[in-house]
Amino acid sequence: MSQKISRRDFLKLATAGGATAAVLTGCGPASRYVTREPYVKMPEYTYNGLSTYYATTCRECAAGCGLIVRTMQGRAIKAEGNPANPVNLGKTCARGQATLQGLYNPDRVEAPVKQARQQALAAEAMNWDDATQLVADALNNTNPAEIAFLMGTASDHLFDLVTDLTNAIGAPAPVRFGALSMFESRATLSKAAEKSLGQAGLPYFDLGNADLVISFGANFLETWLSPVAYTRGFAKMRRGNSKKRGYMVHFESQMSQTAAKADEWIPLLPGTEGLVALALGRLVAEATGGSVARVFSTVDVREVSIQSGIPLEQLEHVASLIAEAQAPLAIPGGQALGQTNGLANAEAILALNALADNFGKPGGALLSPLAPNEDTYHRPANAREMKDFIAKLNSGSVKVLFVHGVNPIFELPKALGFADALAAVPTVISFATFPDETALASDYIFPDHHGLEAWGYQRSATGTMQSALSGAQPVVSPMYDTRSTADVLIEAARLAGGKLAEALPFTDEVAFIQSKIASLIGRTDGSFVAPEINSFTSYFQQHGGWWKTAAESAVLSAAGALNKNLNVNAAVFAGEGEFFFVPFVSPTLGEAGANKPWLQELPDPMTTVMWNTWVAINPETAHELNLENDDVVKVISEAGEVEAAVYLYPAIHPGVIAMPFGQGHTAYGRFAMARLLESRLVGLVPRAGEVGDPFPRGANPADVLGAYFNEAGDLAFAGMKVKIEKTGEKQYLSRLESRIGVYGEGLPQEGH
Amino acid sequence: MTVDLNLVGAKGAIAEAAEGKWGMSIDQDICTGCQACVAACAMENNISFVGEEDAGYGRSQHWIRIERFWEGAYPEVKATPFQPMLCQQCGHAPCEPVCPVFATPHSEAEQLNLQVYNRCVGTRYCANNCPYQVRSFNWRDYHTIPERGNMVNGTLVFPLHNQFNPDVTVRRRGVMEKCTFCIQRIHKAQDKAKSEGREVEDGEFTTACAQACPANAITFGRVDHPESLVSQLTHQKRGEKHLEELNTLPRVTYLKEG
Amino acid sequence: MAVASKYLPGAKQAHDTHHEEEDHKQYLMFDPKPRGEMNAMVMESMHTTSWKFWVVFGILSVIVAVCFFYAWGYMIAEGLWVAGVMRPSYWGIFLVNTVFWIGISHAGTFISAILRVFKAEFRRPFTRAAELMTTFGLIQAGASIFMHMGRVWLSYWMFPLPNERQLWPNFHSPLMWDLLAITTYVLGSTMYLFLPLIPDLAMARDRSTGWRKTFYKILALGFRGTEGEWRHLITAMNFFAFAIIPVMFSVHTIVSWDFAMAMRPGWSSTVYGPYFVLGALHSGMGAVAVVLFIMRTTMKHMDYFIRKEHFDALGKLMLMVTFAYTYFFFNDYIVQWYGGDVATDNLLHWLEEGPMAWMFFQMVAFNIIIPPLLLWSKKIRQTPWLLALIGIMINVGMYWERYIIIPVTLSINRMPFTWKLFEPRMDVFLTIGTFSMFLLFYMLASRLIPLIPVWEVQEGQMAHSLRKVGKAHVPTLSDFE
Amino acid sequence: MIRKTFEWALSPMGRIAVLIAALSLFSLAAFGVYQSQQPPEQPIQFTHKLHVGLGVQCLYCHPGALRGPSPGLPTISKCWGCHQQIGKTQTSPLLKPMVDAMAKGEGFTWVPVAQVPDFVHFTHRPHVAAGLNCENCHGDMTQVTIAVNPQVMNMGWCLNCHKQKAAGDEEKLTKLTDCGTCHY
Repeated sequence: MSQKISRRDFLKLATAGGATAAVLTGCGPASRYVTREPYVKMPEYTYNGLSTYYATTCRECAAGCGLIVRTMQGRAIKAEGNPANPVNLGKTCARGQATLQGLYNPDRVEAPVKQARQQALAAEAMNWDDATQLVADALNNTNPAEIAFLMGTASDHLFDLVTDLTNAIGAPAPVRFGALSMFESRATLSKAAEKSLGQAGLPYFDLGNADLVISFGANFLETWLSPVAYTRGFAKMRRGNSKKRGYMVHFESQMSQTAAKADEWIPLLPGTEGLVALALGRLVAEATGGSVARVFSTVDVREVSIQSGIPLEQLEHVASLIAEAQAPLAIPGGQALGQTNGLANAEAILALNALADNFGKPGGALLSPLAPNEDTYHRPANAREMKDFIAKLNSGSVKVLFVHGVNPIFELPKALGFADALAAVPTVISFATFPDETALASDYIFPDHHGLEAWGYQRSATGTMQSALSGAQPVVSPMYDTRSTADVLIEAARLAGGKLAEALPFTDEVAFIQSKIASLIGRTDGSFVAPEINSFTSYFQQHGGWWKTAAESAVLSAAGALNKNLNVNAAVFAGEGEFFFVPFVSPTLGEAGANKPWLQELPDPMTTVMWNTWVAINPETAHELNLENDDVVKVISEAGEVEAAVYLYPAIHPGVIAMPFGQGHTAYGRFAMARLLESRLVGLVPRAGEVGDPFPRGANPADVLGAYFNEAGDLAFAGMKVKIEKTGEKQYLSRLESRIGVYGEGLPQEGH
Repeated sequence: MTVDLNLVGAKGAIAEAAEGKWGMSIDQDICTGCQACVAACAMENNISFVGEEDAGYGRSQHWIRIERFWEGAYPEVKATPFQPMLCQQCGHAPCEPVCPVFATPHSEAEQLNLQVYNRCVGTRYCANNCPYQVRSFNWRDYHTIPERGNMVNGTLVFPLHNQFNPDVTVRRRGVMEKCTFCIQRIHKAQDKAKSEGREVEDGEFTTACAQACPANAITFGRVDHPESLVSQLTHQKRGEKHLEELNTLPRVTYLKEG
Repeated sequence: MAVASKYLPGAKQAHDTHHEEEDHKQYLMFDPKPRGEMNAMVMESMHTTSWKFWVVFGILSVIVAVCFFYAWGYMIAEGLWVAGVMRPSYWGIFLVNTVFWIGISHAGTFISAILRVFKAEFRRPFTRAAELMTTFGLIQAGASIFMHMGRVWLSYWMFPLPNERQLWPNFHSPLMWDLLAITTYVLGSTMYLFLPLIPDLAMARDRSTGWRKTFYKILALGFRGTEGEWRHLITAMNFFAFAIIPVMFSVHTIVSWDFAMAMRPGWSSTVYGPYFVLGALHSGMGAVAVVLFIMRTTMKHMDYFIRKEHFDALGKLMLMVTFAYTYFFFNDYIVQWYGGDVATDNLLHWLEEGPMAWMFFQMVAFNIIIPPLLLWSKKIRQTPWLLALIGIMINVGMYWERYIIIPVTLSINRMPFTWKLFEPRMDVFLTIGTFSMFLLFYMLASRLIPLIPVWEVQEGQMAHSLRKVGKAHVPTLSDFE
Repeated sequence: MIRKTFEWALSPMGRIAVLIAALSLFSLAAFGVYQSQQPPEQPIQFTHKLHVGLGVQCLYCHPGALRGPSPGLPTISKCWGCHQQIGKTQTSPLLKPMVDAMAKGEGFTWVPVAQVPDFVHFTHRPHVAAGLNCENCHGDMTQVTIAVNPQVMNMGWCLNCHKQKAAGDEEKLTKLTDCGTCHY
């Protein structure tokens, strides 16, 4: 008669097949009766048919934006920004919006499994007692020096817990890493801050109060550091100041989304950003009539113009803009730092700020404050440190490797050889929520909760000058038989006893978190005041964290940045190819968005490509190479090769090809992978295999990156030269835009 | 204030009188094209994703899309300002009269173009007649494509369905859909205000896209209240409406550069 | 009263009386056969079924089962996803088929009603064939409309049925006008097919046995051929002949309004009404030529009824319609082109230089340029297979015309960001299914219904005679109605 | 001729055959309608009659009706709150499922009777606020054991009432008959 649907299944957020039918009766014939099961005991804050809202933290990247999640009858319905959180002030990016698609992703690791390093997710579940015992044994029976922890970029409670644990037993400190931090060149920024601003840390550029922004490759509107905060700053710069509309100039070899918002996009050859900055500094100094500071004195403007490919007049024009601006601001980032001379570039660009004398001032270069319970700035590992870490793995001196929140097999350049190094580690335990490449290559997966099911806190690294700690709490009860990694470690430590148990004397994760935020109790300079731990914790949950009400300000001196000799050497490019290779993080997918179907379906802002990877190439160049849209080309560097379809991109330097990072997964669930379809009518490449066979969706540009670093140890990801080869195949790229309307495709002449 | 457009005729100088109730302004100067609004809209309104093949064939279900064109050639090439395009909730909508079954009626109460999913029979005339091309059709039951579910004890289970917003109908195949100006939020806010015995205040609630927009480029509110933020933005000099010459009386104002 | 026949070559001055009479023998009206013999011929043509017929019939049945019923069922179950429709071409081949079949259906009414009203004598042997095309074409048109709908199982909502929701269909919508017009047309044309059929059914009833006798008995409604019955029948036919002409004009005008009322570049054109009507006649005439050719070549005794004179007359009619069509074609395109509206400019640019330009120019050639060049020649007009070929060509051209008007024009709109070219998918199968079904119906009808309106031919032959005026034989028509 | 075809129906046996055919068709339809109107099976034969008779207010067990869209079904702990003090609870065979469920900490699977399809966004709050009493729509619960709908809850029924309530008030009528009030 009717499909039996129980509300409890909704509650468990789980698995009732009937749920589908109930919601989907939407416009179809509704079955006459559906059944409902009320709560056995209603949570006191819940009303029937009314939503409950929980404040938590977005875990899609390390920026630490606050979220408010709307839940209804135990299901999470919608994630929105937390208006109180100073990092995002109620806003989110697309990835934050789609975070629920991770929570309810059909490809989650549903129970602890013994993986035994196989290709697909193992079917046999373990129970958590055995799993916890296994962790306890691993911690207990292994020489502490031979234990290693690899974690995600975010500086969160788990990092603190693992740090406490490793400190207690004398194991090496946990290593934090992520593809985003790699492409953001955080180490370079920190080092440059140390050299120019006099203090290590993440610089923060106060866009909102500037009236002229000169960005050198910084893709701050896409994924860079804290895109939501920077977008807010950008909007304020443009429209927020009643006096004048802010002006923006962007130097980059391809027109990124950020460049597209600039009033002037000036293409240049990769690696010459620092020189251009110096040349601009010299021109500005000359134009304003002052003496040319030491840092700019050695540069030859004419030479820079030739090297970078920017006409002299254009440099002079930009210099005049700077000279006339009230509050100019130069931002180093993106591919300007991902060069062998990246650090020098960063310093040169910061020197421009020094010239404008805006260090530590509104509209200038600032230093992000430390989070409330942070003593020093812990930056994530740079690529060179990762290389050392891999060497350590290879040497066999690591017996047990714990991996949480990062997928290095996918995220690290293949040339670094992480996948092979993993083979040298006897026991690899992954705490992955999703069956990603690294998890599948592990011995065990002890799945952590999804971020929305978990407790925690996260330090906001940058994006606000208010020192902020963003709190996280479960908004729904766990979907599957997963367990919080913090709980697993605490329990394992208790089982192991001894020093371990002493280091983590907590009943559970929440107790640990309380111990870490206890230092804030009674502080009056924050978003709330609470006298004791229980009320503090509940306020912490309710507000979504704790932050200072006032912005921090550090007095920074510009002298160090100007009065020095700065040698910006020519960037060194690896490989013999004819094209500079510029990978960039896909603005919609980020490093880990590929398994969320709606992120896949979001068109890339610039190319409007969905669900795939493309190789952006200048139409003129393509014409010379006899390439057309959708031709599959092989991109070959000395480190490797990938195949992807060509997109004739009108706004890219003719000598440069660009590829987005984020696709090309060989695991990570059905949406990150493509499947052979029965219908082959749109001209996708026919592939061998059975219908339904998965194969990588798109390609991963990290596969062609070599192990080259800049002076600060960050990866010189834009420091490769590649050649391209036509394969003769076609891969129809799904674009939202009309090829006819936008490019005049199919019509005799371009345009119309 | 109600204007019967059928009586006044399509070509009268009624634009001002028919300004409508709810309106939106989109500042193209600060829109960064980041797609947050697109994602937010999809999450709020149970919009289905269609997969690579169908998305490439113009069947994507986006209720809001961000348009971008090119001007000039390298190196003087410029991308035109990102232009979010969504249902303009026309006061004199071309989609409305053509529906044979009144599935696209005009809401006299809210001055919106409604789409009544359960009444729609799928002639797609409205979508054809929409000069903004912002309507999307459910070409199949995208939500229940078997590959999107998991087999659990012999039943097909779709974990993604847990996310469905209960305030918005889930559409099945053969039904037209489009941006509703988040009418569920309008109703909720009105209901709340009414229960508290007051009027809905400006900024008390907003649409999912405006809520998400990191640049605050989208503003939503009452265009018939001169003191509301959206009214003030709308009446700026740089405000422009799309295809106004067709006398559709769009309710979305685009603020241009400059 | 005797008047000079309108279609015969006139009172040609001739000297050899004998030869003159032989000459006139080539005209059906002057080559009478006894009624019994003629009736037997028609019955025989209906009964003589070769194995080839059954082979074709079998193949068509399989195609209809697979491409029509199975494919449609699959499409209903899966959604329109399997067809080629998408943004911006929300309308695709199904509506092309609809317009095409409605166009085909116009031939029947035109030939049967208008020519009857104007007493064009050459119409007599093939009115039935044309009227059958009307009815069967409309069935396909109707089916195509329903195929097009996203939720066809709710299509009854388009009818003004009383319901508890207090909802009516939207009479503002051109689709509603369409529905009403097409329904009227289906009913009217079916009646109009049936009325002239009654005497022939009665004739068949009297000459059959077994189940056929029962079949004809029921259908013939007891027609005995009495004076009174004839009088009533003729009155009814005249009534319907006059009534259906405005319906015919209105139905395609209203179909054209589906497009002309819409706010699309290229569609919103005031000339669409007559343009569509002429287009319909254009394709309809072509289709009649094809059908006549097939009848003549495949069915027994048909060369007696369908003669060169008929092809000649049809050819002239086609020529005339071509010119009229041409006039409206240029009225549509030139006016739009001259308007210089950006959206329309984009569209014309797309049509003339885009990937579907071949179709556009083929359409112009097939519909406008080639037909008059060929139809000018009497020799070609009188060669049945050539005329049939021209008919096929015109129909291909007209199909292209509708294809261009619907999916190709829809590719271009006022939002260049969404432009996209339509790609047919499973709709192709359904189109094949529709065409096969039409043919299948026709084949079935040819076995069950006298395709030649015998009584009309006999009536014509009785009315026509040669009279000797001086030395010449003058064809005359006595009007005994 | 037609007369001939149907001659058989005029014979006495023919008439009876026609009658039988018509009757069986009718009864089949009646059976179908009856089937569709049967109240669903509930886990407990809950007597609304008794509870309302004891003076329990509707909103005590269905409090959501005051606040939002759904009135809600009482949680089993709410049932237990009263029933644990009643001696009969432990002995009555009718209440055994509840006792068992409470012991196991499980809930009941109720079958809601007053249902609207998913594409109707009905909210109780404004209806209650407008002064409607529960029995206006749900019938007199003092008369029934298991709740049954006193009428078909379809759109015509909604509209009739909306029109009545808004009679004479143009603005209210617009609002209450707007498609977008319930369908979105």
